[in-house]
Amino acid sequence: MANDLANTLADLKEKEALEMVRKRLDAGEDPLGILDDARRGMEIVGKRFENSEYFIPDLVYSGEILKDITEMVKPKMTKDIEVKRLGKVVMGTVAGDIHDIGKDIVVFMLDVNGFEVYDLGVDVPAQEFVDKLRETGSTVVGLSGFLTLAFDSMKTTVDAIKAAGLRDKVKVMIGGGQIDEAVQRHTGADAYGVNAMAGVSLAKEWLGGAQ
Amino acid sequence: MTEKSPQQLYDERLKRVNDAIQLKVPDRVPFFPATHLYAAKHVGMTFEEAFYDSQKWSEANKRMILDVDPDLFFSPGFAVFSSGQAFEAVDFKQIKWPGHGVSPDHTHQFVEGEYMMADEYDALLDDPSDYAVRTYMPRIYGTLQPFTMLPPLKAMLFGYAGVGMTALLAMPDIARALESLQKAGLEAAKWSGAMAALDAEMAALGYPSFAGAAVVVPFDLVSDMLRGMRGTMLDMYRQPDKLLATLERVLPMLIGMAVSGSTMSGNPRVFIALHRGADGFMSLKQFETFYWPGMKALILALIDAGLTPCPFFEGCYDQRLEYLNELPKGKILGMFDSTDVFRAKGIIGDTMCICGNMPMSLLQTGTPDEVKDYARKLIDVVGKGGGFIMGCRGVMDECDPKLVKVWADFTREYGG
Amino acid sequence: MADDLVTTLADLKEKEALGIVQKRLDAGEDPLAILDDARRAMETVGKRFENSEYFIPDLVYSGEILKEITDLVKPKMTKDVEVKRLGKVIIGTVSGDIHDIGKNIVTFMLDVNGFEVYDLGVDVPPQQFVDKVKETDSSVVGLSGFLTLAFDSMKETVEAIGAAGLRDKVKVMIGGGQMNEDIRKYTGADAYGANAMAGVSLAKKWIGDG
Amino acid sequence: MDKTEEKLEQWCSAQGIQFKDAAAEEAYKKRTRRLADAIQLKVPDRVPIAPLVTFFAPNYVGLTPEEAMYDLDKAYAAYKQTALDFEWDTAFSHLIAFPGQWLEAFDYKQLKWPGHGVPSNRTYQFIEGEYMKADEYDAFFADPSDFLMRTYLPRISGVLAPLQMLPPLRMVLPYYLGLMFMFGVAGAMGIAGALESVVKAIDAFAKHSASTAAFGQELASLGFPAIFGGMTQAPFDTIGDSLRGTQGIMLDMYRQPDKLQKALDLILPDAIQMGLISASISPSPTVFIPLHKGPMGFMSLEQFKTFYWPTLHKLMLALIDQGLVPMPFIEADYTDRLEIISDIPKGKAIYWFERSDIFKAKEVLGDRVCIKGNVPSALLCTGTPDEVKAYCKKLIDVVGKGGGLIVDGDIGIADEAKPENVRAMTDFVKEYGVYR
Repeated sequence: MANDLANTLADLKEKEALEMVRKRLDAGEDPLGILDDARRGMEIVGKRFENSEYFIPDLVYSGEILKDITEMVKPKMTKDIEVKRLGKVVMGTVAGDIHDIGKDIVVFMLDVNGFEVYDLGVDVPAQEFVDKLRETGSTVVGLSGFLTLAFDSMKTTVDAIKAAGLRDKVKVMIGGGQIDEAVQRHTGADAYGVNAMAGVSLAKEWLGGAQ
Repeated sequence: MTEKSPQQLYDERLKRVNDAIQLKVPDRVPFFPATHLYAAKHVGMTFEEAFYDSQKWSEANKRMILDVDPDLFFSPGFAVFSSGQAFEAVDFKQIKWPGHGVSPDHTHQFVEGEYMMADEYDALLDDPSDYAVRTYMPRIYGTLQPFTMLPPLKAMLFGYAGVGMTALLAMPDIARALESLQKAGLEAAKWSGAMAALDAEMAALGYPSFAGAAVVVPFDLVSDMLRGMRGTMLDMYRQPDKLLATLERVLPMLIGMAVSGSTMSGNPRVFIALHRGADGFMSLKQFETFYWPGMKALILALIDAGLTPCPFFEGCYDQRLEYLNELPKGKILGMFDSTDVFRAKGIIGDTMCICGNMPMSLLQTGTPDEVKDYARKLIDVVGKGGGFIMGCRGVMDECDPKLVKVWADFTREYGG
Repeated sequence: MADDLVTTLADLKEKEALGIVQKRLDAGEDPLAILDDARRAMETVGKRFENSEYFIPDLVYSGEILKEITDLVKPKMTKDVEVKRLGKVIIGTVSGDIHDIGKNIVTFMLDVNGFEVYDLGVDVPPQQFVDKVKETDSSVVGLSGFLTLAFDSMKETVEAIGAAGLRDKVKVMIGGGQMNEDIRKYTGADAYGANAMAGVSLAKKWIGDG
Repeated sequence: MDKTEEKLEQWCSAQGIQFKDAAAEEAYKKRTRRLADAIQLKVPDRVPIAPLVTFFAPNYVGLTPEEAMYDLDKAYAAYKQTALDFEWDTAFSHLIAFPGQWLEAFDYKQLKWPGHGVPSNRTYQFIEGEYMKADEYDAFFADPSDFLMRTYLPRISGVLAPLQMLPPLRMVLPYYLGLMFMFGVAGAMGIAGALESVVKAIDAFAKHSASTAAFGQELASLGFPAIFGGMTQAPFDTIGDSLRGTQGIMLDMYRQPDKLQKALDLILPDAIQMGLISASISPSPTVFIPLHKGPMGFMSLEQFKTFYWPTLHKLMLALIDQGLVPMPFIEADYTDRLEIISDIPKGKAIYWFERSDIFKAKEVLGDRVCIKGNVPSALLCTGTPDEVKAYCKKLIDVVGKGGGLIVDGDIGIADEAKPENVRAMTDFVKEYGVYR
């Protein structure tokens, strides 16, 4: 039964998955157990994405199903779910750029891989990254950008982190659109990732959790 | 040696491009930089000025084109498709433009959104224009919000009762909305006129313009303009039939739009920006079901109409190149972003002319040698036997003028 | 074969009827014979209308088919077809009224019943009726009207015919919309017809063949 | 209480009306109650008389239809005087006297009106035409509103001819170029000066609407409710009148019945919405539905059952569903199709008969719907007061038996009706129509 939900969700069978959740809730099962299964389902989704069995639409769809499940389960919950996290990552699309597709995928993949992700959204000023790093004590920051204007915004952001005296405590990764090694050099970031999985690997490498 | 006339130069450049498109070996590798807003940077004006001052924007482009000396130039009216004044007049919500939502020095950006809701397919399919006027336009133009109060446009058929509809048009809100539309129309007409004049001036100076019309493939229309990326992706699972019916319905609209645009401009090249069909954006099976059929049908229809489709393959198409071989040979100018063009040459090199793929990172942050090295490799590998046009991966908004010059000069010299 | 066309047209089988006509023309048949069959078919249509088997849409449709047949046949004709007519009737919708549906039906029915019909159209001034009576020497006039304003227009038309000294030479019938016996009295017409068949009966009675 | 009852009670409660005095309020409430009772097949205090008035009112006060269409204030006064003189159970406004300035500004092609094709002392008339050609169904289906905007409007209005130059409105959907295209043409439209005429037309219509709305308010304050609320049409008439024309739609029943059927189904939701929208801005819950092309003679019973009735039936049921009272004006003769149209919920509609056998109608559907009608125009225009009274007596005796009758002329009060006949009809109904 428990396995069922994880697999059904991972197979993106929306109706069946919701039906299972409904039944288990009706049977008085612990909501946390259900959410845990759902989380495992999402991990499978992430794996399949890594293996190029799944693509962005599958991530989006699984996210929608998860949302539906959470909405069903929430009213029955007495306490918040606590998941042990591998570490904290701050993510955002840099100033001037409002594209969020790539950033959202990295957030998704970091999340299902066990990281605590602080998503600052799009068009994020350099100072906001700095503030969030201070506030959360995160040691990894991911800068996303789709347009070529992001090259300079990323550089500005890295400079701001440096000016705040955080540069040696924080690893910076960049990615998206036209980002490549040349841009990495230009911005002064520590690494660039060609895709979401690369971002996850970098985070694991820097925060531990790498196999 | 006598100087060539502008007409001779024009013909020469066009022949160079056409030879490449027809997969022949041109006299040298044609050069098509997707300059977009680069002219502003080239002459030192803001992007905001480019959106608000047609004269300055035209002059900047003229100077930039004469300096860069391309075989095809990217029309300034293509980059700035209408003026900030026009957008402001209707409070256009779908883009943020320089000085209006984004910095005066940053390019305009599309505001991703669900402009059509999941349960609105039937309304769109049953009466597209009514849907456009009463539902869609009020969402994308702030000033047209009052249109939501209009009765169905079909009401005009209901004799005495339908006639009453005209009274609604007199409501101050509706009247103001119509006024804003008219004002935007006048502004847009002014802008288009100025841009067309620049294109004509450049033609007289010997420079052919890249494309005469722009269009999108059916899936991108729905994904970009209507349902949003997220919405469309969910629709592929939850209501694939309605999505497919809509894709089918919009295809003739898109064909008509491209054909009439080309007829008006007299330029056969049709720009098709491909957005949501790249590797990663959907599975191959989804590509085959939802994306490719409409894309292929559109391209074939344009070729049938005697036009030259110029798809820009945004992102990476490494996994989908084989599909492109279903298209007729020597009729298409394919512009590539991060697709491995060196590999692509071996797969689709006999089908379509490849244009690309100088990295923007190099033109913006690289060294002259890096730029030359990459350009050399492109010419050597992809340019082998013709069928290649030197271009870049995206638009050149932030490129370094010095590096652009290196790139242009090198292409002319080495590509001979 | 000949019967075929009559039946097919009368049954409103458009495609079949046109097919038959084409075949007969291809076979070199006399166009006049074809038109004669078509005319007989239209008579059947008229009969069916009289018997309430057919309704206005059927008349309209048969008229359309006949038009198509005529178009097919005409180029092959060397002389005009001449049909013996029972007599002449002038028809029109009276001044101020532009409704033509009722008038067209009466015209149709008079025509298929063998009358020579002069259709003056709609919104016809009294003088035009008078002029046409003089010109054609018709002895029957049909005044059609749908709106209540037609009551007065009909009255004026009958008076104009009287003033022209023709009142004793022509019979006037009225019909359409709100017309009834009261209105006939009011207008001074000779008779009122409740429907197109009544109009035909009146014409036959007055002109003969009744 | 069902929805219809609720709406009628709301109407009877006269909420929001500022009455001139207590007597006016009492009169108003009596009148609405009388009408509501008749609609619900209860026995009212007396038979209501609630006629529609077209150009009888101007004629009655010595105004030509042309003057009524061009001078709002005079028209207002004429209809008001008529309402006050006859004191019917409703007051009908100058709504139906379309503003001539509006028609002129639009260069409107579907009507001839006084001074424009018909004499100044005559009513306007609809010009039959094929405003949509037989082979244009597919274009209509593909994008109905686009077809109407760019093909239909230019045909019915000279001023709107430049709409032909517009790109399809749906073209705003595809990407930036659609937008550019729109913008450019919107600009061109303005330059063409069409907009100026349109503004003029809209202004004329808005003034007219404001004037008729004020009329409704004033007459209500004086104790006269409006029985005419919303308005819509049977889908077959919409397609037949506005688009295909009588001849065209008749041929379609044979040549392309499927397309005709599809068009009828397509337009049905709009017909419903038109009824709902127009009723929502009127205090009266009735929805007037003038029926044109469905009577005996115009089509066979079979054709009526196939093409005309199904969508009309659905339309009326949808309106009833919202508590509204459909009031079809059943033009010409429906005597052989009374059984078919009797399929309607009890006490929720008004059937206004013109030339059907109204006495037989009472037999066939008198226990289901309220019947309105039908003093013959011929009598009103050319008869004597005694003849009129005799007809009204029979009407009240037979059709009014047990309630469920509202007296009106067969087509409303005929434009050319003699005032003394209208007076006789009015007085007689008020006196003889009292239920004892």
